[in-house]
Amino acid sequence: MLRFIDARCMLGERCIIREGDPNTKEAILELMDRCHIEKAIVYHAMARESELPAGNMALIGETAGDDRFIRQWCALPSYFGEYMSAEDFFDAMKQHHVTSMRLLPKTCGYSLRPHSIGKLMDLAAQCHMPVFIDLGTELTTDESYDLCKMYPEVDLVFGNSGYRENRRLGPILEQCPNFYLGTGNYVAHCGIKLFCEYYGAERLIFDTGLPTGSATAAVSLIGYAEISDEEKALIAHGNIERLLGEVRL
Amino acid sequence: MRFFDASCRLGRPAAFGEGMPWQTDEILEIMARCHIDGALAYHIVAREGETQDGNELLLREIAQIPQLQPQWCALPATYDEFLHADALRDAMKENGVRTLRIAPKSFAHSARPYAMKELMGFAAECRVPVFFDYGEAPCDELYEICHDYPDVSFVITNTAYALNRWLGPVLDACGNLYLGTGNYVPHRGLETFCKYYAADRLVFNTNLPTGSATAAVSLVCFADISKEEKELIAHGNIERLLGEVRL
Amino acid sequence: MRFIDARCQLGRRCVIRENEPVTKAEILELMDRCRIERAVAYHAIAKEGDVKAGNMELLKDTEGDSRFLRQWVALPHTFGEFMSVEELLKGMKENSVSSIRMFPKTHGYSLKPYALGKFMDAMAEHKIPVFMTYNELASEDALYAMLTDYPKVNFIISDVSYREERKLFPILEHCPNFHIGTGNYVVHGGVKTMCEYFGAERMIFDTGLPTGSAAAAVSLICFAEISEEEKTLIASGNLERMLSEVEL
Amino acid sequence: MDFRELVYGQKPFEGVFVFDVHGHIGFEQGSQLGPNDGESMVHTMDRMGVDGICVSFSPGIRGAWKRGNDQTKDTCKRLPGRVFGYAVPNPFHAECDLTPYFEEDLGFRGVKIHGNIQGETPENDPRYAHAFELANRLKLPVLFHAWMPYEVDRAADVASRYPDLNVIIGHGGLTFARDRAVAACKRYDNVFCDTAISSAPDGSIEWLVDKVGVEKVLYGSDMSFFDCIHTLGKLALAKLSDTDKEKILGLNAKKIFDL
Repeated sequence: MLRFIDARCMLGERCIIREGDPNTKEAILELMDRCHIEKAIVYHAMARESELPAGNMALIGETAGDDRFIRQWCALPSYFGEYMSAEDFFDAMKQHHVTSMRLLPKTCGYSLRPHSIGKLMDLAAQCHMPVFIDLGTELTTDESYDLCKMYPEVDLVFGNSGYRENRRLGPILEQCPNFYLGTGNYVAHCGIKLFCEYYGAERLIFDTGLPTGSATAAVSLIGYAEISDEEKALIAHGNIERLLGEVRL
Repeated sequence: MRFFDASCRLGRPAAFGEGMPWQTDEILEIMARCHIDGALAYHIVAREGETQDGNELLLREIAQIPQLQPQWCALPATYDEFLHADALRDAMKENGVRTLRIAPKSFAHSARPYAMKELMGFAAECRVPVFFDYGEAPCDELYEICHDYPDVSFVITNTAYALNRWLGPVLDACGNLYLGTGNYVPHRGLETFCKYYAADRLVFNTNLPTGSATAAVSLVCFADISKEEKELIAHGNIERLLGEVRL
Repeated sequence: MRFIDARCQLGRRCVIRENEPVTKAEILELMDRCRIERAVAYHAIAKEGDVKAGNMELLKDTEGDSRFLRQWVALPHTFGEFMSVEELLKGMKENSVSSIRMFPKTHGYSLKPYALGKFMDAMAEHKIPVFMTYNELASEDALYAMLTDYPKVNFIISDVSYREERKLFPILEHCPNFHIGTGNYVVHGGVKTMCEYFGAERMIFDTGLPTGSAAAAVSLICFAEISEEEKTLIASGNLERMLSEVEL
Repeated sequence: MDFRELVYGQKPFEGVFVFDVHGHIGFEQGSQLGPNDGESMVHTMDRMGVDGICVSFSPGIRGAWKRGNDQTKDTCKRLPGRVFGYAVPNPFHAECDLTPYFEEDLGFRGVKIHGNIQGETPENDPRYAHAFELANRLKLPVLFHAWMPYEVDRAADVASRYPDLNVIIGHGGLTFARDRAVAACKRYDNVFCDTAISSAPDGSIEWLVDKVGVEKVLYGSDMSFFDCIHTLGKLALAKLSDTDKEKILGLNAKKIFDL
């Protein structure tokens, strides 16, 4: 039986919700059970949408003693003394067993260039910590090439790719070994099979994008893909376990 | 405390709200009301299209007004439509012009070296401070322009409030960036700036007539910083920059 | 004076407005009326639909027709979608296709060397000119980056509009491989100024048929305040020289 | 009182009642502004002689509505008599109910509507009706974020349907929507404007007073996003009579806020 680890899930109360969506932790856990998703890397809705500092701390409270959730913090380069320095941020992540971080350049309005987030990314490279960022909402696919080239030592996991980016993704995958793609809504016809054929299953990371993405669709995308069981296992949990296993905080 | 306005605008705007003080005498009245002794002024005609004609019109309009010093708008000499470096130097020297204002987005030209090398080379060589509104080179473009021309002192104006996360890294990386305080209004904005980056990179300006001079002077007067820092911001820094100009 | 049009689209396009020419016959009638001898042609389906199918349709539509010089639309070969560079060159040779047109924005790919390095090296090696419209590029800085990333490739950029002079001037100054399609180059005195500052060699006559106006394009050159030699170079000389240099 | 002397003497606005009708506390997600907790806001208010302010907790508007209002409640409790609260409704959570915040004096004095950052919900959307009925019943002021002309019109529409509440058009009096704000102020008695804006030319407050009458203009500064200094300075140095300045600075607010 294929077991999954979800690399992109959001917990916590949100402003904009729709009736019927899995808006609570319980609803998300029920969906995870239903889809055999063993664990999920989670970040907090407040950290992404309204109040980054409080959101990161709320995540600790809401996942205390719950081994189904792997904690992820949203990062913010600190200038004018706004938030923790990069060093303090990594110390706090170590203290709270946070094993990955997420970048929000568009939502929080900061530059991805080394003069802005250089310290954060150097520390991520030192700790072998994977860094997560969404295509489309936070940066374009073209910009993801620049990001990979600016920080070659950092494993970068790009979620929310959608199905129209293959002509841009191809060359980036060829040139950037540290580019990993979330499979959540990578729903181009035979997309997973073609990807494995051309660029190998090691670069695909299963994710759902809960609560706004569909977990059932995401697991089916992998379950029914015309690829070998070993490849399915790598995508479903193997690759993310390797990435997280390398983290040395 | 004496104020010197590092950047305000003269001339009739195409569109303006009733009550906006665009007439030169209205601007002078506000300056007097706000204890602003002098100002660097550029002309709207130069800023909105006819650059060289607007610059000359400015000279005629402020000839009899000692408080106002000319600030010229400038752009690359595409098809010789603007002065080349040498001619610009002579004209500025002759007319007492010591600062330039660029507007890459509004004037529809690139800010990268392949397009602005000659103009910025002149500004670097003669230590002429170059002004531009933040909207003309926002976010990463601000870093690029400061990084591409390290020897030119850039003063950004009309910044409003939403730029600190972009501004901080560039202030760290590039020593040639100065901030016009006109409507830089984050809560305790000047105090935080002075704490992390020092007052000698703040230059008082009003952005008249679109910006409010009364607000601008209040921001400095009531700032929770030392008197020396206020003096530097109010006129010290711009006087130093202008003193370094070698035409 | 002999005119050769460097930008003509054949084939049934998606959006057709009343009175616009559509069929090849209608386009030929306009070319005769404006004394345009021949035209470099690409197919509408290659732009709007399936690129490979469109390129094949072009071969059928121009079978045995000396009025049209064949031009293929190219794509990067990602996920095995298009043709490898070798297959493309072989196909061009067999079907006497002498130039390439690209739509980076419409077809959604990057122009940077990491994506098109190999492809552009082949264009440079075989001296194949690459045609593009200005709106397919993100900005003037993107155009400058492309021209400097591939200095040995001749680029013909058309439909540059009349507001871009200050952006194009420094690029023309720094990039000898940058040529402008004159079809919609309606800046007042634009052709004359360009000849004065950069020489007539930098301009290639084109019309943008069937949506562009052939009559306007021809008049722009005929009435330009430049010498007859310069007019001839623009009308056909430059293009003929460029196409004669292609080595397939 | 020589207001001009205040500015150049760098003296706080003592001897005049100053009440800020447009305040924010809490983290600003989209850009870094300044210190945004209640205490640092009151520190600046002490320096400037501002007696009181009515605030909403911004992350609660674009995030968890209950946490937001609770944060405002806690701040009002910690700083009684200086910081008052706007309760903020949420159009997506059916269980949202603001009445508990008004059952006893927890410092709440009004309701804040900020539709454009709550999924572009129209300001007069029926899902906000429960908040308008509450405000109408308790005769509360309702502050609208109204930057665009259509937002000002929607605020006016609420004023027309709920005559007992007072609508404050936030920002609208000084932006390019100012003509709509003037029309609304003239048409309805229960519509007012505030002076909260980061950048408006000198002469704009004088223009607004001239068009709608000084009784309709309330001092607001968007503090602690922005510093209140520049709006206070703009008012102090404006070409208005001292009595007009005193009305705008706080006397007008006293009439519609239960202070």
